Amino acid sequence: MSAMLLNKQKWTEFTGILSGKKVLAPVACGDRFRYAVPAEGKAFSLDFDRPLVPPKSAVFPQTETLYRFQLGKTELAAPQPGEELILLGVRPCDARAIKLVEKLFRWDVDDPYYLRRRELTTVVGLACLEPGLNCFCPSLGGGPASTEGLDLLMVDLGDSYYLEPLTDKGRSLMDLASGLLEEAGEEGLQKKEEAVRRAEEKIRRTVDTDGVPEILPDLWEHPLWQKTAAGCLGCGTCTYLCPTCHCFDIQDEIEGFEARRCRMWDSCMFEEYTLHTSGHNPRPTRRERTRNRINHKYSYFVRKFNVIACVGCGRCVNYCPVNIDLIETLREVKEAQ
Amino acid sequence: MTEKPKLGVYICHCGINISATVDVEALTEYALTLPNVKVARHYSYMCSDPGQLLIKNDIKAEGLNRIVVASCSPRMHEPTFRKSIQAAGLNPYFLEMANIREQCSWVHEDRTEATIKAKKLVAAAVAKVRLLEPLEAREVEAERSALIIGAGIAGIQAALDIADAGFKVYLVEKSPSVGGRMAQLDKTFPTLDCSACILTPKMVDSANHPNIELITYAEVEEVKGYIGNFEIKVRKKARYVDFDKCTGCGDCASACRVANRFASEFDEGMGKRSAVYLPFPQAVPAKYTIDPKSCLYLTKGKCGKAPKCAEVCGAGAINFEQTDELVEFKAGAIIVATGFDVFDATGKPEYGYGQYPNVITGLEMERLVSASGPTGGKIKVFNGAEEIVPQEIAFIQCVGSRDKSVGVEYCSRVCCMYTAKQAHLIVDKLPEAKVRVYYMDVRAFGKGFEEFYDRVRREGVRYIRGNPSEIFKRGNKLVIKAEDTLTATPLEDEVDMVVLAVGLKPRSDYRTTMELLRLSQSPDQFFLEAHPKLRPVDTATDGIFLAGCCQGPKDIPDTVAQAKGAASSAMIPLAKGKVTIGAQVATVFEATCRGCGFCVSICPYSAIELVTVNRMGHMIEVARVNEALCKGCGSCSAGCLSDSIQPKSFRDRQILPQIAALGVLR
Amino acid sequence: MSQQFEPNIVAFLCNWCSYAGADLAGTSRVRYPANLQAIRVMCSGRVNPLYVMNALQQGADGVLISGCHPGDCHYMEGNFHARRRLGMLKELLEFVGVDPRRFHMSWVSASEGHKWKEVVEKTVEDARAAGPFEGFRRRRIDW
Amino acid sequence: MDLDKLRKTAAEVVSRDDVKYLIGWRPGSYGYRVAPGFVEEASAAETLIFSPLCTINLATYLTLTEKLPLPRGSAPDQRKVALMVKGCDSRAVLQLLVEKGIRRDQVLLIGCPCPGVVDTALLSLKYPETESPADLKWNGDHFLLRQDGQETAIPRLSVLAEKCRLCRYPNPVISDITLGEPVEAQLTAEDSAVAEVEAMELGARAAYWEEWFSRCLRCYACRNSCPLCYCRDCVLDRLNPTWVNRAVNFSENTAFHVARAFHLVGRCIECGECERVCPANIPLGRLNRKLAREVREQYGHEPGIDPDGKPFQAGFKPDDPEEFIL
Repeated sequence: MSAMLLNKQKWTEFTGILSGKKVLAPVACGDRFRYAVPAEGKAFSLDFDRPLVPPKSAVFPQTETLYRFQLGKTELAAPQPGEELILLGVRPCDARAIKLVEKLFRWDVDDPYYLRRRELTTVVGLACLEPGLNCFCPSLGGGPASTEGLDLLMVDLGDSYYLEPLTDKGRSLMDLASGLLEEAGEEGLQKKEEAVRRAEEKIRRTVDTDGVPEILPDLWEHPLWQKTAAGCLGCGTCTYLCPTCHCFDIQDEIEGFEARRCRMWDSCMFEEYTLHTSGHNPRPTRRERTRNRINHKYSYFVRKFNVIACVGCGRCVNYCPVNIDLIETLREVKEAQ
Repeated sequence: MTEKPKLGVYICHCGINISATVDVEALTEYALTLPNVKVARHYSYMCSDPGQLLIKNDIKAEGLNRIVVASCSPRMHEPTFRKSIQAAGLNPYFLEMANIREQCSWVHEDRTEATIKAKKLVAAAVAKVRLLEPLEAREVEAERSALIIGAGIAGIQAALDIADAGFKVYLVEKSPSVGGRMAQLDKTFPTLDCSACILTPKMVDSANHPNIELITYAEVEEVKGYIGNFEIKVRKKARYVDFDKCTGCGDCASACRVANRFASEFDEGMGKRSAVYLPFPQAVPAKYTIDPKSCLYLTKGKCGKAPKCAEVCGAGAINFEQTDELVEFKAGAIIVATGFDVFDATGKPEYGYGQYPNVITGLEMERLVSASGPTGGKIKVFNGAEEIVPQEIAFIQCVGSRDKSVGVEYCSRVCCMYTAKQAHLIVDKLPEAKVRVYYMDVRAFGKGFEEFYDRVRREGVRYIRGNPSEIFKRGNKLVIKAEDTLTATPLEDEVDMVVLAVGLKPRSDYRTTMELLRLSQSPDQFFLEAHPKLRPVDTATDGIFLAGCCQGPKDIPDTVAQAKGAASSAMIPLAKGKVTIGAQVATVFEATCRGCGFCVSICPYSAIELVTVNRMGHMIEVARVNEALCKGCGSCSAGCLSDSIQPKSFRDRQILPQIAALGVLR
Repeated sequence: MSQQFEPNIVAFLCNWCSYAGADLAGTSRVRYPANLQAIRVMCSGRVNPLYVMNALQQGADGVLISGCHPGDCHYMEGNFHARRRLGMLKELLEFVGVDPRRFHMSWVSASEGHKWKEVVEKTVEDARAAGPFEGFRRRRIDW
Repeated sequence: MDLDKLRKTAAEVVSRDDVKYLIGWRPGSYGYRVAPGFVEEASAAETLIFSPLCTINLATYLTLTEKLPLPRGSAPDQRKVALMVKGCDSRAVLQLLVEKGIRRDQVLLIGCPCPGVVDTALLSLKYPETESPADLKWNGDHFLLRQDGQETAIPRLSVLAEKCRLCRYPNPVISDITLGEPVEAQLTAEDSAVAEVEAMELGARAAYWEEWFSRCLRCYACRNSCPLCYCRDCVLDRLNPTWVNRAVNFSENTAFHVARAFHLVGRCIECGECERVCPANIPLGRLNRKLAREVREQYGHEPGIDPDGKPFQAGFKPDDPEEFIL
């Protein structure tokens, strides 16, 4: 199937086709949006601002039970595989991030939890026609309508959505709705490209990543880390909101005589992230932690997977309570060369 | 410590006390499903010898290392089972009891409900016992000496008792002489024996006793440590008179350039003394002291050409170069006998004290009637500028007692009787005088008190029930405005002298003592005893005891009785030479302690202090527990924001699983 | 017949007064509901207010803390500390929407076996009226 | 405030031998952001500002600095940290002193009387941010916004931070150097936000907080930004015992927030940082202000005011309220 158009008047019908499936879509939550199952009777809407928490949480939940057990016993019970899931309204940057993170979960061993969820999930993207103040995805090889990691891309053309299938999962979803769609044709394609081009022009902030992975190891003891870290509160905002951050911790939780082992997001900005049982901490201060965050994204990940683990979504810049600005830091890295 | 827990759960039938209501068999089966439970048994009387043997045998045969006994209250048999598991080689603190009798079978009827509850209680005990730690009670050596603060009758008596028992006593007195308030009194009620006559021999004994080191004109400056091991610093103030050289002849006092110019403290300001003085003729030690606040040489740096006292002193004892001296010693116990002050009658301005010289306090009256007093025992007062022998005399009781308007709610216990005594003495000395007593209630509760009160009334002293509202001057008479509440008659009574029966108050410097020893106060501001009924001489801090009026108003016999009680309590650690330190005490995890000192403020026993430690080159403060002082209440722990201080056996990590075990069975 | 909801109540009793009072209730064969299980602590001052939150999280429908009457504390001041801490906790829990009937505090002396019975009855009755605690109970959430 | 004077003072202060560095505010990288400025040299004092955008409570940084092991024989740097403080910030410092979190000789305080800062989120909602740093000034009952060469007068109350509407201590309660003139404390408005929650039915209140706490990410920004959450090892991070599971869900999140709020009882100085930094916009200020109000009204205690006061949680009064006791 080629690119199609969905008239916005048929949106309700389109969402009706999805009923019966588990769909996560952006839901307003105060003045923030988050991915959630819309409340009973509420329609899905694609009229939203960039959600606070990236949709990586759908495939890599913040807390995930690995198995359960009884104290004093040895039997384990692992949870059943989850259900099929449609992720609606995913920004291209976040979709790229899911694809990037997958590299980690496919590395040395295949992670059954992540990959199973990934397999069950259809990612429907929506091109980002109103980029935010701190968006810089083009600097990282993405763009307002980047398709990497998406099964289906949607572009808002005003009175209709442009639907571009990218994978079999995407195509089968479009097949379900084929009765509602019409060929996009050349005109549709042009309108789409025009919209995307306008969006690209709106992006203000840029990062020059050229050579950064190579420079970083040489800046190991550079004062810029101390300077960046001085104001850092050591909270997990930047990492928890980052679509590519994927560090996790595994903990046992006990209630009464029952327990579960679970995996939960961790953050390299926390002191106990690398705290050893002995009390020794190889990253004892915020300087080392701040340095790690940048290095992991812009150096270690590159060495291992040949791609920068940052998609330029701008969340860390938007939400840092003390204005630690990744873009500034990268500029300083370049300048320090 | 790292040994994996192996639990035994022992369920008692208590005859049928438990088994009639709780299904002990089902309970036993349930216990076996709980984590780490290796053995679970039920038996008719777990506390019996065969019952205990059952446990002991299992510990040996099955290698059990934690025991749960589900039976009666731990308040009943915890010591029993601790002993028995200890006999089997286990640490006695590896025991937890589930109270399925007092708090289960005896209070519930429904067998199903009671069994469910018993299961929860056993589950909670299992949850906790798995995480208990081995503990040990310790003994430390005790210093065989006592410190007594205050050498009034209470301090002297306690010192003599302890010294007679063969222990060293440090008796520290703030003023230049021992004797305290009792030395100021004339006669004592109700027997009328002379206060000085019965006191002075004891004063002399306290100075001469080989086991007593009397330190007068000195103040305790620092007390550290705990029962058995108090470390004490005392500041001996400079007397400017060489203690060893002074013969007590008194030449200096007569020669003093400002002789008899200063109000005598001993005579309540009614008599005068010199700058160099002996507080009173019978003072012990009979050594003169120069008051640095009144001495010309010490205040102005100059006294004529040369100080006269030094010139006349044949012994050459005057030494203006003398300085304060610090004495340090250790003591195993401390008795606080700091006494009292009397109520400041200017606090009741309506009575005109301080305004009219013929309105005086009861304590001033003592000095007035005393043969050794400023008037040689003659009762005379100034009425304006004129000295008179009063003929119309009124006493007003409860001045600064039982009076919320001045913040004193308590009864001072001695004023009724000292008023009766003083009334008697006046009648005795001035047979023509007319004496009346304004009172609220007369409290004559002690041995011989009521009889004495009766005698005084028969001697013609008139008791008028009514609280005077005002005293003012009319002509050369004082007028008391009052109402006789028995006849509901308002009256204006013209008199020559008024004696205010002032009540007893905590000493004005009580706060210093309180902070020094971290004592507590009762609402009346006197020092608080550990228990009002059963530990009336103890304080919250082990090894510190109270005697006399510092704990609350009392008369001489009560003071002496309490002093003797305090002495015998203080002698327990002294006689044993050892003190036992409880095992279930708080302990600090210094790595997480932030040194805020919340626990230090919270601890009622001053068992916690902040110490500076070197943490990788940084000097930081952390809390440290003195295990000898800690009672294991755990209040510190609940107030610690970083959970760094924890009472052993009641740690958060031991209690939280208990909560969880009770919750999951909902 | 509808089954009556039986609340699960966790109580923290000080060793010297309230636990002894509860023992006395037993010795006096006083009858009271079986919904409440006591955890013995040395002093009500030992009760970390967060125990209350933890108990609610772990399946309690109600929590009771009982200590000596003011002025009677075996450790002199522990109950005063407990009173201040738990008074503030009560404000906090109520503000976040926990039914105030789920949390009680009492003074029960070693001689008040009958008062103990009344306290238990009141606590159970209140928790029953408040119903099963779901709120932030752990098991309500995927656990 | 006179910025020249501020910068001159700052330059003098950092030039002192007994001062390690100064922490003040500097313009952020874009829009309405302001960042903490760490000034070690007099020349860098030029970057400092004080404006209605200076919301950050810098007192937090006093306890944030890690104490690394020192080489044997070397002494720790005993020089002072100079800190710029608004009224609320100074209360945090005072409370830290009362709790021995810091020592008086470790800090040099530059007091900045504060007519109230803005709610940056509200401001950017009403007047969108741009990528260039904006300038905001106090001007009577208005704020003057200068952004990309344009000047806008914004009615003060429309963007004033909630905590500032309720501020009772706009002037530093403790400082070594005070800049500018004292600000008059306004008549305290009723805390309508707290009252709104109080007025809810119990069930609605539970639902209200469930809605909010469910969104919590447990990023710990609230805790870390709080000047009075400075335990070396927070109990809520600890595993033995586990007070709060690390799992992120409504139950654990509630436990976390209840515990956090409780630990601040009688300690919170109402600077509002927890609420400001929360990426999920959870109204944590309401929680803290409610408790602060109860402590004030029921117990007559206000933290961060009395340098000789006893910490609220470390004491009691025999006549503390006890109406709630059966």
